[in-house]
Amino acid sequence: MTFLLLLSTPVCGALLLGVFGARRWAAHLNVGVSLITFIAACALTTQVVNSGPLLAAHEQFFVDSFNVFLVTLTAFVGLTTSIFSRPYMRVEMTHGRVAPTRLRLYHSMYQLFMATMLVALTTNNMGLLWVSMEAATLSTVLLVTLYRTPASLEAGWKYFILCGVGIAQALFGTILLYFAAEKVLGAAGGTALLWTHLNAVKGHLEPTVLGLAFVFLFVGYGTKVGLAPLHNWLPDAHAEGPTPISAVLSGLLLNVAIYAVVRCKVLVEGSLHSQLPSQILMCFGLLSVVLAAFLLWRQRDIKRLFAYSSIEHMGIITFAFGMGGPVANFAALLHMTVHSLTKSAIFFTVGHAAQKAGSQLMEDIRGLITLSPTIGWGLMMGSLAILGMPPFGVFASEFLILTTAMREQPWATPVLLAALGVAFAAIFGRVQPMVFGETTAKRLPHPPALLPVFAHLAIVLMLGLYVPPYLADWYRAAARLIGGE
Amino acid sequence: MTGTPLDLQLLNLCAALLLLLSFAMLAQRRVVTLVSLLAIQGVLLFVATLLLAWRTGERHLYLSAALTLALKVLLLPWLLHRLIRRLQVYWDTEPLLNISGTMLVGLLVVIFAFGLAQPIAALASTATRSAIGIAVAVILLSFVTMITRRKAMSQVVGFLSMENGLFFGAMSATYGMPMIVEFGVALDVLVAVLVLGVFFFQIREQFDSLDLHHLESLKESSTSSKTTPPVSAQSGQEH
Amino acid sequence: MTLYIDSSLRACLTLIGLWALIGVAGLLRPMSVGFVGRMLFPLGALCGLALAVVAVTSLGAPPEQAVLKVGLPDLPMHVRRDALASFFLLLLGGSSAGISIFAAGYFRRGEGTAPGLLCLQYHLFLASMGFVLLADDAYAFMVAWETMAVSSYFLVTTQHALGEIRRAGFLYLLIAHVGAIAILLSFGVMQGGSWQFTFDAMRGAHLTPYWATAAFLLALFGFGAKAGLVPLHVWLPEAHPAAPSPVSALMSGAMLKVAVYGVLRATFDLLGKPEWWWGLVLLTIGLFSAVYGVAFAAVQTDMKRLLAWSSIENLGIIFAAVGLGIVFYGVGMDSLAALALIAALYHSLNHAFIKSLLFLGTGAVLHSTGERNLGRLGGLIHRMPWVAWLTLVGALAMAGLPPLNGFVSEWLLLQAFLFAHEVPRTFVNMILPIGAALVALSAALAAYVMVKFFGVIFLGQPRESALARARDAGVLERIGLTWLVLGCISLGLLPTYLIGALRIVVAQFSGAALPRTGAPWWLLAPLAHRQASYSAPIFLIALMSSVVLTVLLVRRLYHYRVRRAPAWDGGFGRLDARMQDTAEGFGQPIRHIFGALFAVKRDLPSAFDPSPRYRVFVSDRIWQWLYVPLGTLVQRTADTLTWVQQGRISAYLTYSFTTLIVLLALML
Amino acid sequence: MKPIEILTQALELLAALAAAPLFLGWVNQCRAWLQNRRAPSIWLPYRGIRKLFHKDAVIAANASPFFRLAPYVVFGAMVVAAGIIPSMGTRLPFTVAADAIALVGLLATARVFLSLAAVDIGTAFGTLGARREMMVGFLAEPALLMVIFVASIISATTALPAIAESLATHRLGLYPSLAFTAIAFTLILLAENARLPIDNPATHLELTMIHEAMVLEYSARHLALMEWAAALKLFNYACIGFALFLPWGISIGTGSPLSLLASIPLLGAKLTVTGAALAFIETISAKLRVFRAPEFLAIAFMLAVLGLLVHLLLGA
Repeated sequence: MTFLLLLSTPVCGALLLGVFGARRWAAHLNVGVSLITFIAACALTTQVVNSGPLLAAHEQFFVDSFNVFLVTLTAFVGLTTSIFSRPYMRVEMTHGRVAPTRLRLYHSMYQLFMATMLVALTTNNMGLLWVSMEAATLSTVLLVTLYRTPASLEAGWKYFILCGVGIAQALFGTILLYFAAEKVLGAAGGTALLWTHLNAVKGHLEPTVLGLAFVFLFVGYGTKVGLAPLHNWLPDAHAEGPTPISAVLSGLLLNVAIYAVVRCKVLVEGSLHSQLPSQILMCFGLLSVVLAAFLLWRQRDIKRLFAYSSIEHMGIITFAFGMGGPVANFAALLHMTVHSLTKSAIFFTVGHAAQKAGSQLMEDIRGLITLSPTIGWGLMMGSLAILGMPPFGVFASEFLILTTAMREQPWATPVLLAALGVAFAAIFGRVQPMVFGETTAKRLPHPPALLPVFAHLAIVLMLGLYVPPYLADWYRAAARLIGGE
Repeated sequence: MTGTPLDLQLLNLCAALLLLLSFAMLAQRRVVTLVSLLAIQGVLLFVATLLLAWRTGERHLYLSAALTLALKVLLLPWLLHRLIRRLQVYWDTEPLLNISGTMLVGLLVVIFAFGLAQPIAALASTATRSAIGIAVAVILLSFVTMITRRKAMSQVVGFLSMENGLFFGAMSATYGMPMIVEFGVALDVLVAVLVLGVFFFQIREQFDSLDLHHLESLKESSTSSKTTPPVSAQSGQEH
Repeated sequence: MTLYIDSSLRACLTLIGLWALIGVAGLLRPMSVGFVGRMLFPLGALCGLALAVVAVTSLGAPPEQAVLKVGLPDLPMHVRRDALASFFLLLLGGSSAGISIFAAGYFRRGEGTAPGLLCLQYHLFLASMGFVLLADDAYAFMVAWETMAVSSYFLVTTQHALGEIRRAGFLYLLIAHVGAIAILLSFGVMQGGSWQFTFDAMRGAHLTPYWATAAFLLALFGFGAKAGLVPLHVWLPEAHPAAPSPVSALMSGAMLKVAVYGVLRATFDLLGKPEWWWGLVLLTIGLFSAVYGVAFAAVQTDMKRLLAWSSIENLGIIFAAVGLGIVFYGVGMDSLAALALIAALYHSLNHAFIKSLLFLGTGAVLHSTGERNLGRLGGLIHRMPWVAWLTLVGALAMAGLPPLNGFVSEWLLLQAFLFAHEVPRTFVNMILPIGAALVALSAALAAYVMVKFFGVIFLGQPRESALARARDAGVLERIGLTWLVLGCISLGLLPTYLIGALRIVVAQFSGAALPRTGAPWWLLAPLAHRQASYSAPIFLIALMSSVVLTVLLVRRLYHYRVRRAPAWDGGFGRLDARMQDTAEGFGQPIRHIFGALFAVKRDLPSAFDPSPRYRVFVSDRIWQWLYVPLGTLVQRTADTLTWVQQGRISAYLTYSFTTLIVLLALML
Repeated sequence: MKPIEILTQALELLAALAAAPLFLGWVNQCRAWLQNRRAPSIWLPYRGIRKLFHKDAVIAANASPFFRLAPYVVFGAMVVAAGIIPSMGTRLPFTVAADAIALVGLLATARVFLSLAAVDIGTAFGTLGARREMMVGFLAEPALLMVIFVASIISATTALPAIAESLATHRLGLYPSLAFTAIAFTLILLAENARLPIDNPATHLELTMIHEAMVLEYSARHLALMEWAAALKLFNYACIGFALFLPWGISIGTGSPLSLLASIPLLGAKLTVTGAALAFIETISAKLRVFRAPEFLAIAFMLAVLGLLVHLLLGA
């Protein structure tokens, strides 16, 4: 029952906001809906934790230990982003950058996006997974082009075409998967596309077909993850869209895409009995880390800077999943959580900072600490966290990944060391003058709602120092699931 | 081809025509004819699905044939034609690669696609297993069309022909996907076209032309911008 | 009544926790200097003192271990207090006690960040340093290590309004972070496939020589970056002057020693049997850093930068001593290895007290005159007698003059070098004695630097009229300075007690024992079969008695009349402050002799210049040779790679198309 | 603490105090003869010191208390140094407390206090002299240490009396390592005591003088103490040379008190010969430019290192 509540709330939220989106209290409604979704997610989690994996709607939806923590994470970040977007969008309206009517589109698309995320996470049917990813792309395209500026149009167009083409490849991959599954599971009853069944028989599936299927699926969902050669849409989409959307894109969409890639990897690795999928993941992960680290060096727009940092972290996560093994998978899952929390917190502070300075160029943002200490310290702590400074959780996962890499793939560690060093120099070199130094800008009329920022950073700090036991069991169960017995 | 039953011959004919059509789209420069080619592709797809439904007696194939007819033959081409008339975009400028160049690339792509589909076809139990190669070829050809086109409209047509290729692939490999997925995919394609329509109006309004070279401002300027991170100056002291 | 806490480890943990608590308490009333200055910092000093006492009492005690509830799920944080950790806790507690008392009187409103925030960062810095010493698994070590780096970064950038302070802070954190990653990787290697990151597992894991060397070199890179060994030293002369004086005292005194602790823990404890040639690498780097550091110290014109460079010299000597210890340990000469390691530890403790004293002295000068440039100071001994005479003790100790503590560790090291020719490796036994000469050279140069430092600041005539208004340091500051001076003097006069304790420390962590000689408490004679001995108390008594005797005899036999008159002006009348030697002048011989080391740019006025000004810029060659090319390399790769993101959608589509085709081809 | 030891220690201290100005006078006399001018009387330094002690001390207006303390510390240091060096007997109780390295440290203390006092007044000459003194100091110290190293490696100890004893009881023979080190030591002696090649003791030419520049501001009893300390330093250096390179004649630990008495005339003879040699070296060498001093001392250092290598290779 909670499962139905979880999926239906955002959908009817989207409908409701489609009608009343322009009202003054629409933002409160948005927060309310996200709150209900979050509560439903928590209830679902406790249910799954107590009574094990749950199959619903005659096996079309399947919630196990792997995707249940992602569901809670998605719901939580959705809630905090909606809290952040309330003051942010009001200031955007006062600045005249977005008309009230567009707010209706914004709110409804936001909730629709949340719905597609939750469906993608919980669905058991690979076809349905594809449909929800496509729907997510469509909803975010409208959100990215909210401001109707030439740049946002261009970003939207590129985002749509690149992801559209990518997703199309994923569809063909799903078809091949269906084709291979049908031979083993038989065409009757439509169980050929259900992940649980596929997982059960993955040993007997035809290796060559699954290999090709994996390539199409990897290129498809890899584009959504933003891995190196397929990443071009990500910086534009993040920089041009409104900041809550960049936070949600970075925090949630990338996680779900990686989730999809890992689901496929589990199937293919079972049948292929070769290390090829892991090696592909590792190479693309490493390529993304290196490319993003060097591209960080040349940035002038703050949101593009953090977009590239997202590509870098997604590269690290893919590399970790590629390495496989219980420790690496555990570290990758932990990294996904702390990355989405930290990156969304950073985008919240960046949003306010950009609003205050009136531009997203880093030269114009100066002396945030003197202007408003909460934003200044939020940005400083956030960037230190994302750069992997220890007290924060990002360091914990990077610690495990780097030490595992040192033993498993020693050739990769000098590359990682250099990339992390260059990324640190680039990001911190830019953030420091923004936070410190004198400023001439005036104070912000509306007090920034920075509760979400410090909530996220507190959780990341807690994860860095003490991972609660039940969360640890979650990760371990999920890591076993991915890594295979 | 002799000895195989009539409907199979027709199916293979449809597949061959589909391949020819995507080649034609690759070389076509007039946007209007491009859309009409897309419509013909829709018709061929409808005929092939109908034939297959008739041959295998699968009920949901009739449903998907009807869906293809409604969507890909009637609604989308009409919508695109209306958009072309409203936005007066009739000609596509010289593509990146001249026509003969694109044809050569297309040929290579087709050969690669057939080589790729060989192992799959060998395993397929469906009658139309040889058509899988053609489906892959159509997908990759439409991919190339999207790369070489400079007009937003022709890129959309390339995208839609890729969808057609996918449908044909699904149909020939596994007699179509389960119904719930078919509906989802069809819904997505419809919404995609609506969104693209909205896009065209906005791009037209901003750039008063649908040419894609306007959409190239967002890039990394490799000119040395002054805000390199402050790892600089030396620790000399001035007295 | 000795308050015997059941386990000294729990006592240390509570004290470190108390430090963190005091830091957080600073946030309660961040803007009030009274509350922070009068209440929290003295409390911090008390904690430091208590930590020193607990450390001293627990030096001999067997190691204790504990597991904290915090940390990763399958790797909770382990802590362990053994003799080595106790010694460095003693160092940290002792020096931080004096520094915190000084800081209590030092911080005033209106300078950079709010006092409350400063208190938080300061005490977090202390707590993280303490925790690094206690950490017993890779994760706890790394968390404490980088919290130390981050909190000290914020302390360095208190006055972040100034551009070069921000730059110094950035460079500092960048090198610290890269160093930390290197240490992380060396831990990754040390765990030897056992997937256990606790130090016990690492002690058990036996690595192949190849992996052991990789781990050692990575650890050396990481800890060398934090200790400021030469190729990685560029951040030190930038960061220390930028920080407020108590912080630079703490950084120079304690933080650099934590890096020494790291190297000792890694080579002797975790890697078990170090190879002998590792010591050679460490020795060469150490000696080169020593000479390089002191040569640059001699040409500096900013007093805090001068002290920062001299820290590089002293760390170079400490690492040379550790290197010598490893060489002896590698070839099996255990008692000599113990002697060299005792010299290294002794010098760390000395340097902690001396350098903190000097930095606090400059802090007092900076606060009363507002001047950091040596060219605008002078004659302060008349206005600030307390600070002057206390800093004089520090300067003499840094110059390594006999009765004080600087000389003792130098004496021990030279004794160890004396046997270097018995190392059974052909060329090495020839070269090692030359190392002794380099140590002597850097000690002598340190004397040169200290004469320049003390002479230009406190002696001579005041070079600026404003110096007349300089006031002496406050009471709290004087207490801090006197505590450190007492430390220097007692370390100088009573070395035998500490060396007895160090014997246990070295024996425990490296297994090399220095045999006990039956020398009385006042005589330092570490090597039984040698007649080399040195007794500071008798030495001081002899010197004092001869001086007093001369004074009495002269007063008795002749007279004690004295008359004041203007100084001899060479006959041409006008004698003003500008005629005495400037800081650059004092460094001129060094610039001349060590010309090859410096990149000197002179700014000579032309003949017709109405206001001729002679300016000389001495900069670090290593910055041009290593860091600038590195920066441009990254710049150029970034430029080439930006071509990837060129904006045209067809290009992006081609990327995904080619990836698809390549992967498919791969799969066939 | 046997009476013989106390006797030796007291005797050496008094001999050093008394003989130092005499030795200086003797060197000046030899120099005068070699430059065929009428030699000043050999007791001139004594008369100078006594005269200065009677004068009123004139101190600069801005001199700090450090300025008045320095002469006593420098003189005290030289006296203590005399106590460490075995000029006549090796049974010196005080040497247990300080070995050769402590002696080098003591000389460094004297040098640092002298330089600081010079900087204190803040005149151009004082700081110039201090800077040059410290330069010569930091170049000479490693070479001096190397010399002591060679000696202590040969005799396996760093306590000076023990070194003297072991070298004295060595089989007679040619020791190339000791020869090289002896030459190195003479060069260091010349540099440290401001003798001619590095600094002309007799000159008052501001731009060339090193030692004289530092004591320019001193007068009366302070100047007397400084002069006496300089003489003592020269005497101590000479005695170090005898202990390391001409140890024969110093009464060894096993010797009877008679041998102590016998060693006094021997010391006198050695001093006269060295004084003449010193005067001879000074007359034949011209003053080097200040920045030639590093090469001069680098040669000394090379010779000491050569001595060490030769000892390690040949074992002699």
